[in-house]
Amino acid sequence: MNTLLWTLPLWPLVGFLLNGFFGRRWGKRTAGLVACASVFLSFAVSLFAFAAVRSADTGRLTVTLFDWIVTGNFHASVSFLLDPLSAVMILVVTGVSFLIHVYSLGYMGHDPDQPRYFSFLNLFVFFMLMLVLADNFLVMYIGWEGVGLCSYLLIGFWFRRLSAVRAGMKAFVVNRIGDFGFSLAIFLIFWHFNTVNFLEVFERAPSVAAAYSGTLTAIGLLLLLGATGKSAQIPLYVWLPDAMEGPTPVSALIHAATMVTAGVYMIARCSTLFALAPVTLLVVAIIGAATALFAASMALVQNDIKKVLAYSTISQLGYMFLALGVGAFAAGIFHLMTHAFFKALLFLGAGSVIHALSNEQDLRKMGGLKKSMPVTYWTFLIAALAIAGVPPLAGFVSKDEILWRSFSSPLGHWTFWLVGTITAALTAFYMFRLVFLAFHGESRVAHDVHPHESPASMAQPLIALAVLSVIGGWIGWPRTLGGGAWFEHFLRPVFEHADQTLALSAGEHSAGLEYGLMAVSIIVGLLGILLAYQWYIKSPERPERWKARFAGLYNLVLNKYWVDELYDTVIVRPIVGLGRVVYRGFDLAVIDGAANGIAGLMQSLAAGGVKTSTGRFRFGAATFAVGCAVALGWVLVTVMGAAR
Amino acid sequence: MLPVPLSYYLVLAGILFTLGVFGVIIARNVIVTLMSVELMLNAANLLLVVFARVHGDLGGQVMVFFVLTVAAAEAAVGLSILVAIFRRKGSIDVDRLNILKG
Amino acid sequence: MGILSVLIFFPVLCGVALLVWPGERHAQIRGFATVASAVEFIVSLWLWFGFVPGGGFQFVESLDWISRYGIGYRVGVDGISLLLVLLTTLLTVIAVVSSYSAIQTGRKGYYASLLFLETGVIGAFLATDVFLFYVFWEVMLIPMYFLIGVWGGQRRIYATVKFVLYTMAGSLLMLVAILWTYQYSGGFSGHGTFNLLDWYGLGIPASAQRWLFAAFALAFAIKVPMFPFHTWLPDAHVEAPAAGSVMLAGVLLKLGAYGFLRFAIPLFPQGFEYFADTLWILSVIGIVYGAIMTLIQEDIKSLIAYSSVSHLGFVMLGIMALNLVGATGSLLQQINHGISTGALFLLVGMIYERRHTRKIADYGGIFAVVPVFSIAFLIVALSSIGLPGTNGFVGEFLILLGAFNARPIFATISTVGVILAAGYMLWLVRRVFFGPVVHAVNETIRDLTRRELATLIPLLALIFWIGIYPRPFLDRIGPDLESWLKRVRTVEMIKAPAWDRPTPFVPPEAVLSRAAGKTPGDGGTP
Amino acid sequence: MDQFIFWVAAIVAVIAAVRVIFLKNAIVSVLHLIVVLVALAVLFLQLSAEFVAALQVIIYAGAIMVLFLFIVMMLNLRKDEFGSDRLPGIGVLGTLAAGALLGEMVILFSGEQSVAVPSPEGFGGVRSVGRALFGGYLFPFELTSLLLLAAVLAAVVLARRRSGAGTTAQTHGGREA
Amino acid sequence: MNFAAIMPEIILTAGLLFLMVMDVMTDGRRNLGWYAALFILAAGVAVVMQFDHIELGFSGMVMSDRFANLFRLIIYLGGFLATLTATAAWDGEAKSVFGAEFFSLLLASMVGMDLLVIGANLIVIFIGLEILSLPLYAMAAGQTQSDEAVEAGAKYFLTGAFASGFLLFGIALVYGATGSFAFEAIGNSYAAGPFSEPLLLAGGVLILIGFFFKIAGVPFHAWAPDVYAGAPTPTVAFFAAAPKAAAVGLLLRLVLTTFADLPLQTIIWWVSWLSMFVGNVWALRQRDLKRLLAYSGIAHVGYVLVGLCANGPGAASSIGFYLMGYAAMSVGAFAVIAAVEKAGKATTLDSVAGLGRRRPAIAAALSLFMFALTGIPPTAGFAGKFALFSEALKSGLLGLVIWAVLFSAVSVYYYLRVVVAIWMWPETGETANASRAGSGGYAVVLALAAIITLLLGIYPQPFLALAADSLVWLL
Repeated sequence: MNTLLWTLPLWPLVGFLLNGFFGRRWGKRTAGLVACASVFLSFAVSLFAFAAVRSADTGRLTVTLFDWIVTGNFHASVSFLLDPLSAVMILVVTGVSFLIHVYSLGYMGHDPDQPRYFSFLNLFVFFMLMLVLADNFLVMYIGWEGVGLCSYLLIGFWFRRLSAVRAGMKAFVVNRIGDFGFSLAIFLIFWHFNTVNFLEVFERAPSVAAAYSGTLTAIGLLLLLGATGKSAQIPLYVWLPDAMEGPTPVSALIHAATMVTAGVYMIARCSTLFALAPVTLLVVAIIGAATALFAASMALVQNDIKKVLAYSTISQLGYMFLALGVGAFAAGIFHLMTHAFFKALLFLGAGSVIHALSNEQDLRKMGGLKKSMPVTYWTFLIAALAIAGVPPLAGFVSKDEILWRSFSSPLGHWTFWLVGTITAALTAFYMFRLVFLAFHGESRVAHDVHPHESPASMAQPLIALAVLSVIGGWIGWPRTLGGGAWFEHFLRPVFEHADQTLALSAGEHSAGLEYGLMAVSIIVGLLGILLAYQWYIKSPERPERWKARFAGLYNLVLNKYWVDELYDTVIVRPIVGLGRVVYRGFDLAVIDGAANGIAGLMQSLAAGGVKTSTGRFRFGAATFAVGCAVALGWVLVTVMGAAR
Repeated sequence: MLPVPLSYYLVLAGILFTLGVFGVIIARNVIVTLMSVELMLNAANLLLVVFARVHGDLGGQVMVFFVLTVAAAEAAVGLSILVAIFRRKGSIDVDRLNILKG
Repeated sequence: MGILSVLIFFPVLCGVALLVWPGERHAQIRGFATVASAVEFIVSLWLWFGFVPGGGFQFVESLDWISRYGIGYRVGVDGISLLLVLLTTLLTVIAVVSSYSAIQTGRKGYYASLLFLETGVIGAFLATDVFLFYVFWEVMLIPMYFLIGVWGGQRRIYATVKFVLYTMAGSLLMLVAILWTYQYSGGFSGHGTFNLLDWYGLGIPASAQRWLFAAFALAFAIKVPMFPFHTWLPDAHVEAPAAGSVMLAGVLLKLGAYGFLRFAIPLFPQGFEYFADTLWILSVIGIVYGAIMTLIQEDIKSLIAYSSVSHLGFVMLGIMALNLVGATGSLLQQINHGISTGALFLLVGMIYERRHTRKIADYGGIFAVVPVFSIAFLIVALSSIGLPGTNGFVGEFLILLGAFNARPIFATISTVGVILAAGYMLWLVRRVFFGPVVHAVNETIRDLTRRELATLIPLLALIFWIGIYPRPFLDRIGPDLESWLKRVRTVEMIKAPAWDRPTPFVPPEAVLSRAAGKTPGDGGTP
Repeated sequence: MDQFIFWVAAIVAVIAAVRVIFLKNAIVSVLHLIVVLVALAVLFLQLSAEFVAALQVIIYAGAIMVLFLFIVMMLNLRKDEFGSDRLPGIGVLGTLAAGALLGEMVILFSGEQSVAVPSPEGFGGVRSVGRALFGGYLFPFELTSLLLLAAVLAAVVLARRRSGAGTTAQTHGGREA
Repeated sequence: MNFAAIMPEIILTAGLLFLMVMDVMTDGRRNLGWYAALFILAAGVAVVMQFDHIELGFSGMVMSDRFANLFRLIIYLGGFLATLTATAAWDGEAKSVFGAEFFSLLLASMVGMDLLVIGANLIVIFIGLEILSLPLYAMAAGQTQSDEAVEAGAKYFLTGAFASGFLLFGIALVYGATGSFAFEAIGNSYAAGPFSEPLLLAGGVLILIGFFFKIAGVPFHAWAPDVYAGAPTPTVAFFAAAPKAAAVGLLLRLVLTTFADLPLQTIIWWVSWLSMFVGNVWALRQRDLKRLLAYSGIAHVGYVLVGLCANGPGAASSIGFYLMGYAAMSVGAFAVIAAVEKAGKATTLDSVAGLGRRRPAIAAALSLFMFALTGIPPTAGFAGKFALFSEALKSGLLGLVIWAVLFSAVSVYYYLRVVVAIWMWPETGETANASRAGSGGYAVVLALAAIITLLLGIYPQPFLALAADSLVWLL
């Protein structure tokens, strides 16, 4: 298997190259097929890989392709590490990617630039696999920036639309801020560990932590900065809502299922480091909880179907961060997986709706689509139930695990649980607001648009994802409910170090408490759904009244707390303004001015000097005489000085 | 023995020389300029003769002879130029030599 | 006559031959120039294969030249100069080929200038005699001066005079320092030498090293250019013809950094120590300042010029880190910058040929019109902002890693430059290529011709080669930089302030055992 | 007596020299210069330089100054030709420079106290000077012939009226054929 | 009576007489410049043949040693190139400015120059200076139809006479202090103490000033720009190099031997400092090429004086080397200007605008000379500056050298402005047209000057060695 491992990212790369060079010649259809085939090959290989990991003695496989950067004591090779964590990730990535590729065949069917689209999508899968397979920080960084690039390219796929290009750029630049942290973390790591290889770093981490206090905290916080960028957490979440300018399958793949979870993956991967610096975990948890609640609140009032999902994604990523922060790394990854299923499904469903409504994304212009789009409706409903935490769907299992651990973990706190639960309620509410507004009630669709069910290539991935959204959680079914918590068990080798360091023990709390909390979370989820039903089905005038009553608050939330504007005024404008001022006022005026000033000084010196060359003989003679007088004066001084 | 102390001669030569210098600077008439130069040469001549006497060396007096020659040659060339100036400008005002400057 | 002499003098001979070439047909002239530069490039490849990593100066030639002054014709190539020479020969071929259609007047002089420039640059890179270096260093000004001044844009005369004046002002002071050092090497009795290798062991007193280093550093800092000596660069680039910009950004600027590596720092390590803080600060300012200036440029070339200021700031940072990682990165980044920025100027030249404007506002949305051009530009832009997988990343990463080990705070501030780089480059790309086609004229731009593509492909290939498999490059430059470090680190040079004090790597185990062995609690904090 | 002669000659020379400079009439200036030359010749005589004194009177005062007079008269200059001073400040500058020079020289020279060696018999006479001139100083003496030749050549070039002087005001030799 | 010591001068004098005779015989219808050039060449050969001999002659009045021979050769180089320039400028007319008289004067002047460098006695120097100067005055004013030329000649003469007054006064003072005119006797007379005699120092300074005038050192330079601008261009080409070389040679001999113990460095230092400043800065505003080169010449005198200030054998040899190159490049530059002027009647920057397209060869030559004057390698200008400044640093003149390079940097502007005009300005009506009449002579001058400029820049070793070997004899 070791030998095959490197082919895992190879196939999408091949697909990218083929489509990149020959896509235009082949035409749309072949391009799509090549892309799907390459990802499918990867998926197949990852299945084998998964099996291989399970049977491997050490629980991990490594393969080194070639030395990449070698100079002095710095050594980084392009090499892969396959352990349970990355095995899960490659399965999720290739699996969901494959489905979304297939979906794209239909969704992008009419776009003339399809080859470009598929080549980028392939490239994304390649980089994502590099990211999750990396066995050192540097290769991970390749993937990390690579997926950012693909995100940029795909958000701006419809490059004629300025808003799309702007959004792509925003995504890239904001991510770069995160990457700034990530790269500094790598510098710090190399500085203190003298290696960037994961396993070596983790092995040395305890001694480094003992020798250099504070270092791991710094590393952890810098890595976290990177993670907040990629995973759209406070304070760097702002790019994700804008990223919805890209094609919907892209949103599903990159901005919901895979890329945005890279931050979660990275923190989980570095769990050993974080565990040795518990402060950082607390920060992770706080950021996660805050983001979850904050984003959920913004999702409440969005009218764009994709924006709702975008904020929902941010919120759910907050959950994952919360899980990581309380030391429940496996739970975080578990939620990552289930979220990938149902959120991808939600996006694809939304895409299906948008497709059907000829690119209409405004919820206020939908309604009553249930009849015309049954497959979409039902799959969407399943996903919504899953995200709302209704048992026994996948979302319930993973989310409940997080809530429980945030309460029960030694690193947890009841406030975390409370925030998580409130968010769960909000989630249920806004998801069903979405469902009700889009699929139920009167149709508000424009008259010239005739909604229709999507083609099979789009519907089948929906169904597949729906199935996964239902059963995907069962592999981690909690012990309390008679499950085997098999998922956690599978990942244990990866998080063993961290668990031991944190001295986590599960048995402190009674099972009764766990049941109780579980019940509470189910109940609030149902209450949320009920409230949404009340507001959007039973008495649709009520939201308007509330809007009127809390107009200030509503506007605040509707405008996303003015955070974009805040960043714009506090960071972007000052920098550009500073540039403008400095360019004119300093670069041109002072620096260039100094250079030109010296030249000008010389010129005016010359102008003045030339005037003294009057050309009059008598003046020249006088100058001559003055020179002589000065020289003789000097003679006098010298002679007298010598005489003395 | 010198009739008067050496320094008297030297100061006299200095005065004549300086007068020559001053004359060159303030004279407007080119002829006066030339004569001022002659004054300077004569101041030097005085020095040469005095020093020849002081050192008992004829070299100084011989030098005066050469200075005379040079003065004659210079006068010839200088007066030719003077004539040329006069022909071009109709004047021998040294301040009229003012085309070239800068 | 060794290979290095061939490399140095072949172009100038070809240039002279071209000037006296009887024919006037364009095809002949450009064909001659192309063949000459291509032959030169092929010959230079011999260096790549014949070079023994870590072998010090190789292909050495040493002849008496002006023995009265201890001046010899001494040339040699080592890991520091190898890649720069190859870059020069490659970029010259590209510059020649890219000028076929851009240059319409005085072609003989133009191509001859390019060839003369090649001689000057290669000579400066290969000289191991300081006098010889200085000669080439100055000689290369003349062809560049003509390239900008005769074949440049609107304000070409202002730009070229500024370029020459700036450079001369700096290098003349360096001349004084060179002469002083020469006299020092002979004990002020006139029997000194200009042999660089002898100069390395002079042991000049620290007080003299200070001003000597300052004089050298000024010359090189202007060439680099470091903040605040950079204002000639935007003017020169904006006005220069495309190939001139390629050569200017691609190789001429490298001479500044090369000068620091080869001359200023190893000759005067204590002088460097004295000025290290200043240089660090100027480099960091240059990185951030250049990037911010870039954000508001309205002319594409001027934008790239300011981005060069930022990039060369990184190069300087890597040198000053005085560790192998940083120095390697810096040297590699010099190559990278030559490739990327060279390619960017090439691309700008191509589009300029079509539209005769470099104003960003005159473009917009041309991705749809010229996809190949746009993709090439995008790739180069991404390399320029240091995307992993491209050459820019390897260099920048090593530089920052090295710098971080030397001066963490400065390195951290510099890393901000990486963020800003993404900002200005992508913003440029957005404004030029994306969005709707604003100006109807742009609808009909031709895409790249085969010839233009041919000039770009080697650069694109190198971008990925160095980005993905940089080892052949790193292996060739590494060993010589190691001996370079030994030379410059004769004194412990890191005297950072307390708030930015680096810790040389000590294995944590050692720290722990030390702490355990002695008073507990004494170790631990770095 | 010797002192008296020195003082008279010196004062006459200085006064005459001042008038050479300041008189407006060129002819009178030339005459005053002759007075200076003669006064100096008196001093030369006092300093046992008979031959030189004679040359001073015959050649300098006699020949060269006559040449000056001749030119002045030939050009027939009027007195009113020179207007008010057109170079402001030159007087001040000249006074300062000359004053400084004079002061410096006086300070430098006033300390000189060398006593002359007694002059040998015939020192400065025609015979001794002539011997010197055709002895050790033969080479410079011969050079004066070249000097005079050069001066003659120069004067010829300068004084020559060219034919075809119609095309003028060009600073080079290329007149159109 | 050692005629071997003055053989080259005899040849030159013979040449001058020959030309006068020829002038009468040919009625001024033949271009006699070639003959003058031949005689200079012959004199040069004479110098080369006895290069290593030391010939003392005429009661120690002259000393023809290697030093003198080196400077003779430099003078002949300048004179030869200037002669060819004047020959090329001959317009084929009877009674041309550049007729027999011109060349006779030129040869006479060169004899005077020779006397400055072979003279071992202040009397010879004084007479030599006059033999040198009188012809120059006439040559400057030679074209008496031109207001400018007459004015130039008048100013040159008046200043020259004024300066010779100072020189003579200085000679008299030195004589008074030492009792002799002979260099050796003067040098020996104060060997006991540094400067027991204030008169000697004052006299030495005044002699120096007399020659500073001749080489146009600031503040004794006022004549130079006007004379350069007003005099006929081939004449200026002659002025630019040869007399300067002679005067510098004499100054070297005086400062290094006769006045070796006098503290004259301070004076030289300041004149050098001022010359570099004034020459380079004033030149920035010049639009007339001849005036520009006049200021450039002042600046170069400043550089030479840096070497003089350094006061050592190495410095002296570097000065000799520098002057070789300077002779070639400055005469070359004036030759180009003469050629341009012949075709276009003007010598402003506008008259060379776009010259590169009309006459690329001449334009390239002028560019080369400009680069050489700037001091850009691989030209003689660079090698010369290198040698000069290097020696100056050996003597610890760091401040002066830095000042020198700073103003060299300033000079880049005005030299390059000429190059800018040649290649980068559009052609104007004033630009010299493509007439190639009489360009053969110029081609020879320019080729020679360019070859020397490049040769001295690229392979200076033998010339440096020659200069050094020659200067060793001085000490």
